[in-house]
Amino acid sequence: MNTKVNLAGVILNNPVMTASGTFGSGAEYSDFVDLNRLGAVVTKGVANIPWKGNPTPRIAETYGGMLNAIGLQNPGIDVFVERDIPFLKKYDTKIIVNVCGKTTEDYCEVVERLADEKVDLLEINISCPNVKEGGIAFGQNPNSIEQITKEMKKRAKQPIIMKLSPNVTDITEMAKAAEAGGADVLSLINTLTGMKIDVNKRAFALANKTGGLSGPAIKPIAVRMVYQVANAVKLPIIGMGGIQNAEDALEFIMAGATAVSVGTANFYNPYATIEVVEGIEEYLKKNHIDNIQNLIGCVK
Amino acid sequence: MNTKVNLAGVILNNPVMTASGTFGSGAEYSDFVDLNRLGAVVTKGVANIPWKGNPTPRIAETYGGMLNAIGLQNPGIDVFVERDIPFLKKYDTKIIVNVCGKTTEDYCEVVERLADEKVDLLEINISCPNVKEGGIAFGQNPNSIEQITKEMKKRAKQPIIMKLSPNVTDITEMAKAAEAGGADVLSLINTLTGMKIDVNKRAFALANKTGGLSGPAIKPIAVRMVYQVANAVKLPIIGMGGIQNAEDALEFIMAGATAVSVGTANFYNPYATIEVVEGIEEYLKKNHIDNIQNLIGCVK
Amino acid sequence: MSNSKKKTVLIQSMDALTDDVFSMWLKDEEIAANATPGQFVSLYCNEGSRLLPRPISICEIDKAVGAIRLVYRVVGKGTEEFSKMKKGDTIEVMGPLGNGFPLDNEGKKVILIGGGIGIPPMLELSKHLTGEKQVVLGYRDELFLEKEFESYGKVYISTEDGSVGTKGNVIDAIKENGLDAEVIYACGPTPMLRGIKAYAIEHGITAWLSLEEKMACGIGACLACVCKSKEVDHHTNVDNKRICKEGPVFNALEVEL
Amino acid sequence: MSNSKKKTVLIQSMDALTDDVFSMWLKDEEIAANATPGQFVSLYCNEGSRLLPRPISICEIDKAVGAIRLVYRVVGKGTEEFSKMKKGDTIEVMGPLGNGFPLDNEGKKVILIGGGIGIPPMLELSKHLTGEKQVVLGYRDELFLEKEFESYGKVYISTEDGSVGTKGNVIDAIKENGLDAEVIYACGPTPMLRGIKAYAIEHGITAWLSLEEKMACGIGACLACVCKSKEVDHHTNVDNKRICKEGPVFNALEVEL
Ligand SMILES: Cc1cc2nc3c(=O)[nH]c(=O)nc-3n(C[C@H](O)[C@H](O)[C@H](O)COP(=O)(O)OP(=O)(O)OC[C@H]3O[C@@H](n4cnc5c(N)ncnc54)[C@H](O)[C@@H]3O)c2cc1C
Ligand SMILES: Cc1cc2nc3c(=O)[nH]c(=O)nc-3n(C[C@H](O)[C@H](O)[C@H](O)COP(=O)(O)OP(=O)(O)OC[C@H]3O[C@@H](n4cnc5c(N)ncnc54)[C@H](O)[C@@H]3O)c2cc1C
Ligand SMILES: Cc1cc2nc3c(=O)[nH]c(=O)nc-3n(C[C@H](O)[C@H](O)[C@H](O)COP(=O)(O)O)c2cc1C
Ligand SMILES: Cc1cc2nc3c(=O)[nH]c(=O)nc-3n(C[C@H](O)[C@H](O)[C@H](O)COP(=O)(O)O)c2cc1C
Ligand code: FES
Ligand code: FES
Repeated sequence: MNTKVNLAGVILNNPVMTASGTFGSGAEYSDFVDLNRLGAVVTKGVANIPWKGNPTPRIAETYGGMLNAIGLQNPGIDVFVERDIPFLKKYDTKIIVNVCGKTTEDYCEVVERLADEKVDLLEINISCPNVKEGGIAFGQNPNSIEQITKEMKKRAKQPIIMKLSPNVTDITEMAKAAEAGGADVLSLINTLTGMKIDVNKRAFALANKTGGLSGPAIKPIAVRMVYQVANAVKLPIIGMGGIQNAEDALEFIMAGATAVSVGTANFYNPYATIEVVEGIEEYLKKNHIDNIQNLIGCVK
Repeated sequence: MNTKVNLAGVILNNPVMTASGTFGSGAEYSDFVDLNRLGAVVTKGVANIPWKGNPTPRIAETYGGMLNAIGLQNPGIDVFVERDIPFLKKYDTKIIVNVCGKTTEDYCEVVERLADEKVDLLEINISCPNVKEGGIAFGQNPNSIEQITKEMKKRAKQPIIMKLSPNVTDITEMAKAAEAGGADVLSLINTLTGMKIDVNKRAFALANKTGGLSGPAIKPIAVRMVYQVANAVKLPIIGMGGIQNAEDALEFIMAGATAVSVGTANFYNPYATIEVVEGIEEYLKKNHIDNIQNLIGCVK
Repeated sequence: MSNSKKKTVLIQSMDALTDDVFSMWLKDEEIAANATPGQFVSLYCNEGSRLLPRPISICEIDKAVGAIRLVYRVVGKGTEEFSKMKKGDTIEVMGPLGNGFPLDNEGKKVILIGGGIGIPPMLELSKHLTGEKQVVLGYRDELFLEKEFESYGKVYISTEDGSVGTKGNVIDAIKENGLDAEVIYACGPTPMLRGIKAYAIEHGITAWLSLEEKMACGIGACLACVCKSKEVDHHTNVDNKRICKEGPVFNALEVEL
Repeated sequence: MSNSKKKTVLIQSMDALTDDVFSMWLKDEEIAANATPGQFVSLYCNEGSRLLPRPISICEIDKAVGAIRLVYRVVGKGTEEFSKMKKGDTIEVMGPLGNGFPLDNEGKKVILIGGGIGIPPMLELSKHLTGEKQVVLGYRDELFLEKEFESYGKVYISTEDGSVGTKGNVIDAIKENGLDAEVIYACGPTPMLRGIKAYAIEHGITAWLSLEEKMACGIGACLACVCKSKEVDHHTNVDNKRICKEGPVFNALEVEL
């Protein structure tokens, strides 16, 4: 049984990764799961300098999901390189660094700083709905997507994953723009912009007013977008949005994703990633499928 | 205690309405709820001629929500006018007719046909994701929204509600286009396009492949869009998307909705509309608020 | 007002008939009083992530006690949730829904056919028909309910693996046993119903079929559960009939399968 | 590997202390063995629409039996769900989490302050401190747990409505009773903690405060639950500390409230 998948030349032991921002840099969850069993660990978004993030409350529960407005708090690339990369290098898993920035220059700085680090792929987050500058502003316009992708490709030594926002009219347009800019891989979806009001306090549940909706509630939207993008571009896709078990992951794979990320589910089930890995193996065994490759995009 | 609200001059006894397509023309649910208690009944989308709708399966359950691809099956305007309007006229509730079409001419025909009927408002559905022509194609482009709104306004004798699609990058742009076209009221949100794959059958759960996601899962997206639109245009808003109880309804009202529609919740709780009406009354009483007007858009 | 309500009712018993087929009695006088064979109820999950109804046919009606029996197979998360409930628990139910089998058959010779989890509604029906009753039950492998039919008619069995009765499907069993009838009543998977329709037409037999489709409202409002009808339907004004409202039982000639 | 696991544990008891405050004992040897006063656990709902943890402080630890006690107030849907569980049911729990109160106070004179639903963690703490213990408990109206503190220290009470003890808040009770101490330990609503911090600074008292914030992961990975820290935090490299990981107990001087 072969569960290996190929993301722009990087071979993952299996298609199961973590979603950026839901797994720290792996240290906390290494108390619960064996990181060696994961296809890749995707780290929390890191910028050129430390960011404080948004005021609290930063999260709110919603029906079958949650809103977050962390605001990309991060320790900055220096601490990240010194502390988090060496930690992850101890494991037999691929390292994918999620990169954020307020300006194109910020992104460039991080990507350049990582050029000679032993990380496998860079995921460029142009889709965070929770910061005023940067993030989603880049991710809702095909021209700026193509532009920033080109800038990243010029500077990066690792293959580049562009992470797309679902808060758009036509996701395929954004995917094609990233492809045109030279992206190696696409990942989708980031969170959908949402809001919650506490009717007893008559106030927003989040200090930031709006936040990003994630969790099982959004899965049907994510699967649809992965399917659309898989049929619009030639790039491998990392699918995510509400995955909590192997069935969910397989939906994305059958829709056309080469790999999948588990996000919000980690919060309520720290063993979720491993359960997905094992569940996929069981599915392959039960259905006598010897290569996961045969499932990618098999539903047309 | 005053629960009356004003939609373009039409005074509803209370802000609670039904969402189009989830309540038939009221007959079936009149076995469960007293239609006299509802602010308005919004009927299933009706076209100039009968439509067969999509092949089955037309629905699929998702986590905290559902997908539908009914495809706007309807008996056509003639049967609707003969059968459904007289039925609803027996009740002390406002009648809002939801109108669909494949071409602008189709919409015009229905609106003209209704001009002399005793219905209170017309809701123009330019946001159905489940039909190839018409529906959402109109609803994702500001120019065509403005255009079709103008055409409706030219012909309609009743005030016009434009029903917006959430499958857009910037909902305020669409709202402004409808306002520019002369819309009297906006309603949002229609369903979000989604997909479900049955991993055991390795097939789409819906015959139509994609469907519209509705139910509590989408509420945070809907509340956010209502809030954005309320702060971008001057028109009254009918808010909907995942409302299942009075708290949910109040979230929309505090975000800026003048009225609310209960949709998917009817399916699993046929008493949902009445429970929302009663729950809002209780909230007002408990909090000593004598006019619901004071809550509309109170969270800024 | 119709006779249908949504309410919370008491589970009087919950028994496993096979590994994955369960039988439960629900106590509700009103539902029992109004129910007829072939109607169904919508069961609702407690788990809030699962919103839609699980339509389940009424297997038996005890008007004296005021209770109905449901027999269901665990096929997904919802039926799994039900199977873990116990006597004394409560469950949300709406019903009775739809139109059952026509009972005005004046002592005609009939075949009642149940395929797999389509077998349960045949049990109550078999008590209400007055003519000669032949009961054909088709199983994949493990049998259930077959003994309970014996007091109402002669029972013929088919199994896919041939472990009991005719090897094959219900039509094979009918042929092997040379059964004939004036009326057929059937419930089961669509391919089986398709076969029965063809058989009935070929032999000039009236056939009543109970159909199945995914449902959202269960009461005719959402248009999720339609089947194709031969003629334009009175309500929908297109050639679609709502299974939950006009059905689930249709005359084979009314519908396209 | 840390000492924290997520697991399903047995509810040994569930009792109502007031209309809306409940006490439950959870049986788990590992959690009991590892827990210290001031730590908390994450409780999870069975209801699938509610995904996030409900953080609840550990109120008592029975290492002999291998059980922990939680005392919680019903304020929303999650705690309501818990309150309907019964002895013999199971619940999903992760813990122990966070860092408890420092116990190395070498017989110093202390005040333990609990405000409202911040009272429970003080109970276990009161057993572990060796010096003179004054316990100040602030309630809105109805009292709970107050008797259980009596064997560990002298108990002073404040109520907002003045029905018992000092009318006002815990600081009013401290002043009214002229209490002094070398160390304060406190848990309660933020305005109360802010008052205590000011009071402690004014009187040169060391104060340890247990903070609260909405949580998603409970283990330091998501950065949901931060509070402002006086200095740049070692882990985050900004002036934010994670309440679930570096806290919930902080020295009052470390954090901005
Ligand atoms: C009129 C009617 C009568 C029925 N009577 C019985 C019966 O007596 N005993 C029995 O075991 N089964 C019966 N079924 C089938 C039963 O409804 C499904 O097996 C059940 O809904 C599956 O639920 P689940 O959550 O376990 O499966 P899941 O696959 O997890 O369900 C997901 C969704 O699909 C729907 N669904 C799945 N399978 C079916 C199906 N075959 N028909 C309709 N909806 C489906 C569910 O209701 C739910 O909304 C009947 C169906 C209909 C339409
Ligand atoms: C470290 C810590 C220890 C706590 N100890 C106790 C205790 O011993 N006893 C007790 O009764 N309460 C305690 N709380 C508060 C308790 O977590 C909340 O009352 C509870 O989560 C409310 O859940 P709910 O579903 O009933 O309310 P809802 O308002 O429906 O909850 C919605 C969401 O908000 C979160 N939330 C709501 N209120 C709070 C809050 N005050 N703090 C953190 N998250 C919140 C919930 O966890 C959930 O994710 C503690 C909180 C923290 C952070
Ligand atoms: C608390 C939280 C923090 C996140 N932080 C980031 C981030 O730093 N960078 C990023 O690209 N995506 C971030 N995301 C988005 C996730 O990586 C993922 O795209 C999204 O949550 C959908 O997947 P899920 O439903 O499985 O969580 C964050 C999500 C959550 C819930
Ligand atoms: C089964 C179904 C049919 C629908 N049909 C229509 C329709 O005919 N016209 C329309 O404008 N919206 C239609 N909608 C959308 C709803 O009116 C509503 O906008 C949407 O479902 C969100 O609300 P909810 O989450 O409360 O269901 C339909 C929704 C469902 C679930
Ligand atoms: S299930 Fe809604 S019409 Fe049948
Ligand atoms: S709750 Fe995730 S860091 Fe504290």
